Amino acid sequence: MEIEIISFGQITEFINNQKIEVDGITDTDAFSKYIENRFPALKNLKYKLALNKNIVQHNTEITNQATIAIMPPFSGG
Amino acid sequence: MEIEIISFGQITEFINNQKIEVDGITDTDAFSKYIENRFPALKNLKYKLALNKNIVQHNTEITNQATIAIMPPFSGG
Amino acid sequence: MSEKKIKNIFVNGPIAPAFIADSIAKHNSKTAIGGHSIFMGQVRKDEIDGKFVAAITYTAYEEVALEKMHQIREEIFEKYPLSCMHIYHSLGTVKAGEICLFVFASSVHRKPAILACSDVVDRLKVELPIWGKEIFEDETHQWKENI
Amino acid sequence: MSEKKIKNIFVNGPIAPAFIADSIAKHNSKTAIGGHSIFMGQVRKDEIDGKFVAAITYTAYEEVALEKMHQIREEIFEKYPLSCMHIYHSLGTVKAGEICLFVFASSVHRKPAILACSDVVDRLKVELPIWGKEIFEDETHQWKENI
Repeated sequence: MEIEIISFGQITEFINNQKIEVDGITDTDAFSKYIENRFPALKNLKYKLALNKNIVQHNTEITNQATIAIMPPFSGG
Repeated sequence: MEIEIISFGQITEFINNQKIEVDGITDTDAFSKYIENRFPALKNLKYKLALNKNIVQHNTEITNQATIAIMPPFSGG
Repeated sequence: MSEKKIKNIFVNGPIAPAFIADSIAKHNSKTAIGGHSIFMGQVRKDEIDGKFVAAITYTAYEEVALEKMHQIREEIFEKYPLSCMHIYHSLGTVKAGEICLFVFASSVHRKPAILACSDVVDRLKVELPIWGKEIFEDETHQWKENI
Repeated sequence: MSEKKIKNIFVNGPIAPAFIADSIAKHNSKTAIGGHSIFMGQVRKDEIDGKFVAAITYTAYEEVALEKMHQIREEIFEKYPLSCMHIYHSLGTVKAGEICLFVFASSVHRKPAILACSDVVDRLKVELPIWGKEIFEDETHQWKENI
């Protein structure tokens, strides 16, 4: 399954935008585990995900060709 | 005793600025009675007085040459 | 209050948007400020008994109003940690759609500025001896009342 | 939501006082409005570990931010009787002392405008995917955090 990952804010400093080919990641909880494992610096951040431009509020199914944004705490205003 | 009367807002429409020569008006309560008697239209208005540029909060002594402002409800802003 | 400097708040006629812009621009050098709160009162073209308000003419007991405003200012500065606060009120004629009141409070974080601005507007409407005479399109008038 | 028109809120660089003045002046014809409430965020020259913030560079997940802002807007209009509301947020670099956020709410009477403006500011800080990178005078940086 192909997932496009995009990052924002300070997360851009250690995760580049990229496409990954993975198997067995079927929901956003599984994605979080995967990405925290690959980028341990994420564990110290209260990041949020957006799946196909919807901010993820609770565990959500991921389908092929999904775009997942990894977003650090917001600091606009 | 001489008192200078100045009026504001809608009160200017029936009380002109004027100096009056009166006896026996020694405090602002007495002045209110006097002026309401002379200008009964005042009785329908929640007016306030200012004695020598101080807004009158409670009955206050009036001395000779006082300036008393008669002010209808404020409507600034 | 040993040393008190009474600021003038009155401007003749409406408060121009360009005046407000200048006032904002002047804060550019005050780099400790993080938040500005502005309130502006605008004259409404209210319909009363089939007639429309064309303008409001403001008069004030100026010295008393400025003294009172000074006192409110001091109380507001004691209550909130403000960087600065500016207040302007029109005298004379302000047409419907024009600005008659401009309150501008600034602080390091946003909350004090917002609360102070709102507080000042509430207080000045009630406490300052200012009167608005609503002039209708047919040149009759009625005296405004703050509810 | 059958018909929704997503408004853009983003402007490149700082929000100029003249832009704010234009925005105010445009309300001159909206003669039902009695009160305008404005909030402006200004970049602070904060001192952090002996270094001063020279500017903040803002980035956003633009589409998601605009969609979310649209939703907040609709909720605010349901909650308060507003005449209109305008929101602008900077992207890119805004120097210390410059304006990065401009929220402008108007209503017939003053309270709804004041409450809506304050509400929107609170919400957009928490809910919009926007990030501020504080650039120090020596060109190092740290990522801003809304507390």
